Amino acid sequence: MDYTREGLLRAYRRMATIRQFEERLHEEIAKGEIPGFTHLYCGQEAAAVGVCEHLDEADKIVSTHRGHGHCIAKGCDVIGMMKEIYGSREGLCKGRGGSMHIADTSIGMLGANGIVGAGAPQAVGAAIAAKAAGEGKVAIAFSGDGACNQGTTFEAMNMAVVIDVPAIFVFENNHYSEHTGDSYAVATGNDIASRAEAFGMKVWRANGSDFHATYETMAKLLDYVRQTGHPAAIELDTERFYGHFEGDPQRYRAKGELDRIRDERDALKTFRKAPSTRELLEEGELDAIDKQVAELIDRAVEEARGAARCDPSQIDEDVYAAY
Amino acid sequence: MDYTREGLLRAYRRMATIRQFEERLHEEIAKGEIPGFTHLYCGQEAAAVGVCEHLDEADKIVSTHRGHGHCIAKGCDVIGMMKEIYGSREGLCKGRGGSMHIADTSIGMLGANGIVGAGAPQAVGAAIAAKAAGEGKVAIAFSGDGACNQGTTFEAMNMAVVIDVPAIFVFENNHYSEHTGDSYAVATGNDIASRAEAFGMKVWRANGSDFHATYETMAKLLDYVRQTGHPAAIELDTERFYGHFEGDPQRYRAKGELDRIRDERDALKTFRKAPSTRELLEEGELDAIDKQVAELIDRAVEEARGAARCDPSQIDEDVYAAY
Amino acid sequence: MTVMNVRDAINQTIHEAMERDPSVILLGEDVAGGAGTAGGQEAIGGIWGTSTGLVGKFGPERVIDTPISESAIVGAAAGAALSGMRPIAELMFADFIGVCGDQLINQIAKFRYMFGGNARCPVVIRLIYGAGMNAAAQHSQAFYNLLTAIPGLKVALPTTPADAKGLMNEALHGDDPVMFFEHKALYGRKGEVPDGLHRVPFGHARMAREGGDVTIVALGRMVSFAEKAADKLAADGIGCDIIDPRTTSPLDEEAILDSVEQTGRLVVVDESPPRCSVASDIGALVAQKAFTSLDAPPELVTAPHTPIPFAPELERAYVPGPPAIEAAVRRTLDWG
Amino acid sequence: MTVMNVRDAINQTIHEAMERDPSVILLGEDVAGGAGTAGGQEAIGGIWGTSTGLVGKFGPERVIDTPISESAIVGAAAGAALSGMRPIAELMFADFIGVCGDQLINQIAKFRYMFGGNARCPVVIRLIYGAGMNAAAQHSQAFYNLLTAIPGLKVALPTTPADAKGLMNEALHGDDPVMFFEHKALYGRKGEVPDGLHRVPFGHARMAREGGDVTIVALGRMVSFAEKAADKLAADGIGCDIIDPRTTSPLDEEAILDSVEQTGRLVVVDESPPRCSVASDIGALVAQKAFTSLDAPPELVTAPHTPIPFAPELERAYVPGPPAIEAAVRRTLDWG
Ligand SMILES: Cc1ncc(C[n+]2csc(CCOP(=O)(O)OP(=O)(O)O)c2C)c(N)n1
Ligand SMILES: Cc1ncc(C[n+]2csc(CCOP(=O)(O)OP(=O)(O)O)c2C)c(N)n1
Ligand SMILES: [Mg+2]
Ligand SMILES: [Mg+2]
Repeated sequence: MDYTREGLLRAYRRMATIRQFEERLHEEIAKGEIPGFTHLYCGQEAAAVGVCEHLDEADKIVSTHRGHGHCIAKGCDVIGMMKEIYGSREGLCKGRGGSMHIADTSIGMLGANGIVGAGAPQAVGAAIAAKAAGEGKVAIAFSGDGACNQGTTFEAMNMAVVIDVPAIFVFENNHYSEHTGDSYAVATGNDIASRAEAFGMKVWRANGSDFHATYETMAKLLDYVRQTGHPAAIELDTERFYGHFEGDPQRYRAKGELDRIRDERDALKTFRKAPSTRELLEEGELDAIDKQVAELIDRAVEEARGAARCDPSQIDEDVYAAY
Repeated sequence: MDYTREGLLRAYRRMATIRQFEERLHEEIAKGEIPGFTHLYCGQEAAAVGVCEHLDEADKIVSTHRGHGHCIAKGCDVIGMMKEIYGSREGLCKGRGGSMHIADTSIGMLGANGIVGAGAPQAVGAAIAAKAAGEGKVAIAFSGDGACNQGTTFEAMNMAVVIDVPAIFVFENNHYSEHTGDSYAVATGNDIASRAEAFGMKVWRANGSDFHATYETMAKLLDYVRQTGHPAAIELDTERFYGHFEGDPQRYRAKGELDRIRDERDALKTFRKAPSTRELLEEGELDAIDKQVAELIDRAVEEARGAARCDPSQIDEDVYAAY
Repeated sequence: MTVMNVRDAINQTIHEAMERDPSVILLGEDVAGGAGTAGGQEAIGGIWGTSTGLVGKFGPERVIDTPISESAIVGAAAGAALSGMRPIAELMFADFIGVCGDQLINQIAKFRYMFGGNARCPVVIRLIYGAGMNAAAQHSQAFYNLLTAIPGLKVALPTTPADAKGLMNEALHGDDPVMFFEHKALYGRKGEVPDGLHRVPFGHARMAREGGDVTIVALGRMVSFAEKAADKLAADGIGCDIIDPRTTSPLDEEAILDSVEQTGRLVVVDESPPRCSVASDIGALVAQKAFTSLDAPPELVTAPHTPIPFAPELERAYVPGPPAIEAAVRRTLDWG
Repeated sequence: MTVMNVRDAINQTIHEAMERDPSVILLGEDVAGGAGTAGGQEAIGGIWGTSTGLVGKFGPERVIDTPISESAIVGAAAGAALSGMRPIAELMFADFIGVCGDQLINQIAKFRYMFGGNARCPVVIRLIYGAGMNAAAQHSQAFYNLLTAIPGLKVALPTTPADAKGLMNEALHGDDPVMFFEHKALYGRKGEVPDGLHRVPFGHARMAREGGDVTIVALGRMVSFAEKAADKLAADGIGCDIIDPRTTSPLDEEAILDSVEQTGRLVVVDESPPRCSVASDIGALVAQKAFTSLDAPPELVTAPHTPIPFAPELERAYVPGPPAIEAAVRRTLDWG
């Protein structure tokens, strides 16, 4: 794979942004600053970024309850996101959605979603639109190992093959759905890709904690989908660093599991070690990005804290376009 | 396979009963005698009977909108069914269910169902009960090639494997879901069994228009399920002789298709030709059964015509056990 | 003006919309019909006859036969709409909202709001509903109350061919999701239909009749039963206002309240069971907002609190009919 | 009597039921918790803490962790019930009824009726509901109206620990399907709970307070808000009857009508949006059956016709609170 300096720097910046966004949320949530349920994406950065670095704004993605990473990878405004999560009127969704419902349809981010499995059929619809437009665009549904058991996900895969649209099912297997292990809930042990295959789709697998691996595999997948117009699926093996939601004591994990994951499966560390990174980039450049991102996140939190709060009188705005 | 005379006679009688029940309904519906939507099972007799001949009343089945055959095969009272379909108060369900909602839970027939795909999860629940009872009983969900695309069916298969219960998924592939072909709507061409396999189930396939083939394959499947307690699936290749519902002009069929099917894929004809039949039974015995069944069906129609009609004052009976 | 029935009015409206606007697509089970068969697509054109001829004209990429997967059908419509299209999705029976409820109530109803106005989801979900064909408990229900309850959805239930066209066109021009309820027993009903791009605004009731003595608000098929009852009552010199709300969300409160202010009597006729129904919704509305005008308690003529029975004798007793409406009108007039 | 909170009352009741009756099973996502993990089952015991300790005592064959497949969860409960068991199934959030709606509204609600009385389906579906945790539009809804509308279902919404136990026990002894709504914000609420097999019959309201001037019917969490409002009003010498229906199907019409006959004033407080709500249902009921007693229009204090917003300022405005209730009571007293 031919990487460019710019491409790698951009990818790293995106991953670092996700990481720091989430680490910071973790802190602020612990302080009680942030309302609602928050599901952190930390640990899965390579998955979102490895997929979305191939996309432009006309390609669509549909996300999950654990959506911050997908949003950032697809290009959502980070400060707008932070304000949203703080419940500000200035948030990307005017404070009405919060962590679980961030969207920016103008850049092809069709929404995080609080209902597990709801997104997959929506990606099929976005793929119908992509096919109609006829410009080789695609629509991607991110789903977890838990979501792959929801009927909607199966229906979506079947329908995508039947009506033959460029929908892509990205399964991020982080090995847990809430407190349940994938080896239990996914009937075929922890093999999700083979299910997609049973619908007649071409499937790929990759290490979703490794940007390069994900990015390169997605390149092949996207070549295939953009050229044939057929759907496809990929299973990404990855890890989440925090609990299912903030506050989860993670008693279901093995002793030492989190340490091992953080040690061996950290997308940012892995990125730095990759041959192409070492060839094209200096460590110092990445350190500098880390610092810039830290500043951005500081600013985001600061702005979010000071941003305008919602006014109860606006509660019934945007229920309808016209009523 | 060792067949007994009694077993074969019983199976033939069941199949002939289904056939004549349905042929007669077809006539009576054409005359306008019967209210509502009716989906005839004709052509698929070997499937229902080949499966249910292995069961006793403690084994459960869950059926579909095309349920008459399953009901008869499981032992529902044929006259009660006819009365039900005529909408009589004396019907098996007091005239409140009609063709699409015949049930007799006392003999393990948990219901026909108007909602495609609704039955499969219910069979998983019945299998939970079977497992709890610990007597090697099973629960069977009949589904069509159309129903295999419904999310509930996938969820049920996955869950049956995950919680490891003796649920059996019988897919009767009659190649059409209403007016749509299985080669279109089932993403994997017309292979349903491979989907079940993708959930980690053991699967079988058989000619569902051939009693002996179905019965023998089910024997193996049931040996496996009753012994291991694991779920399993079977795909039965079969045909429906009439339209999706009564009144369907079947314009989606190829020229001559129906003639060919009736000629080559008739379960009753095939039964008569089978070596074990010829060995153990006389043609005359089967002819005699045909005649007895004809009398039964005549009587059923006659009784149904004369049976008590529903009284509007009874409309709110049995909504609740107590309210 | 052309005389046609509701079925053809819907068919024509979809034809015209697809011609006019390339972003309009239709998806559902057998909406083309015959996909993957030797007979070929367009073998049927929708089991209700409302999509006849469409696939032949617009092709299978715009008239999409789907597997039996209602959640995926509605979900795909949602995703296509978020991506700029105007999908029409058909649920062959409204009873199937249970199968795809989440996409209706948690997805398309809420996108615009949750996303802070930064999304549009203009889907039209066609729901074929209603009793009268002895189709029993799972194929006959009038579920408009369940969707009227959901903020973010609009709910239309046309009763005339002209309104079927006008409300469908309106739905296809707005930017909101519309639940479009089509009563199976009304498909054959004939009437004059304006040619061209006829639109009927949502939230504007149709005065089906003016009479002045009693206000009858009737929903869907109940309008014609109310008319029958009113004919009888007219013979006794009793004049009924009959209001066909046409949409239950938004609801034309003004038309109802104005009429009740004149008549002082309200009868609501609704094919759904009574609890949390549109009938109770309108009954409560009038009790709240026209309290002083009411000269008698509101009469709610609904189906009973039972599933829908199969037997013809029972189904007839289930569906509110002209005699029940007539009796309710007389009760409200005789009251006090 | 023991003092405990609603969470523990539910936990204890399920413990006792499973001990008493081997046909009682519990299934849902993470109801044991930790299946297939190194930490092992019972790692959690339900994210709400209501099933703590169960899997340890009754094993994974009776306390069943399921995949994320709500239709299969409810469907399996239905099938097990038809086969003689008494399953309790948990929907982690009531908002998920959209995902499994068919099994609720077309299956378990209708078996007994469709099958002519020849089936029993005694499932208890636990639905954790309600706003107050800033969980936004898809995790906060009060959907009891949608299920109250369905003939064949019973709907319970306990507000006290004693009623949580009593109604759950009643559900587990009856032969009908029960939708058991548990408000997340009430789990911590404490109260005295009778020991042993305490049962509370369905369709019998609890008089939370007697006051005589105004009838307040309050649902779920709204009962405590009504009590707060009533405290304030009491200071001005205004006495409120507060009725907690405890079940909306069946509904204790008599308790409501008796009170209104005395007070002549009705305020209904409901956490759902207004349309086709239990509030409108009760409003219409009273308008029909206590017409002459009513001295003022019924006041319905509900959430607005909007999805549930995330921002705390908006969620607070969404949920009806004591000030809105107080204002409604004053309006109804000042009326005319
Ligand atoms: C329909 C539905 N069921 C259950 C839930 C509760 N829930 C939220 S996230 C989650 C686990 C999802 O697991 P997975 O798909 O693996 O995603 P992950 O959390 O690992 O990112 C569950 C059960 C939900 N939000 N929606
Ligand atoms: C949820 C749902 N969707 C659609 C229908 C309408 N419908 C009834 S039967 C049927 C086709 C079923 O096909 P299949 O499963 O192959 O069974 P067959 O009719 O061939 O026996 C359809 C679409 C329904 N009853 N329920
Ligand atoms: Mg996961
Ligand atoms: Mg079929």
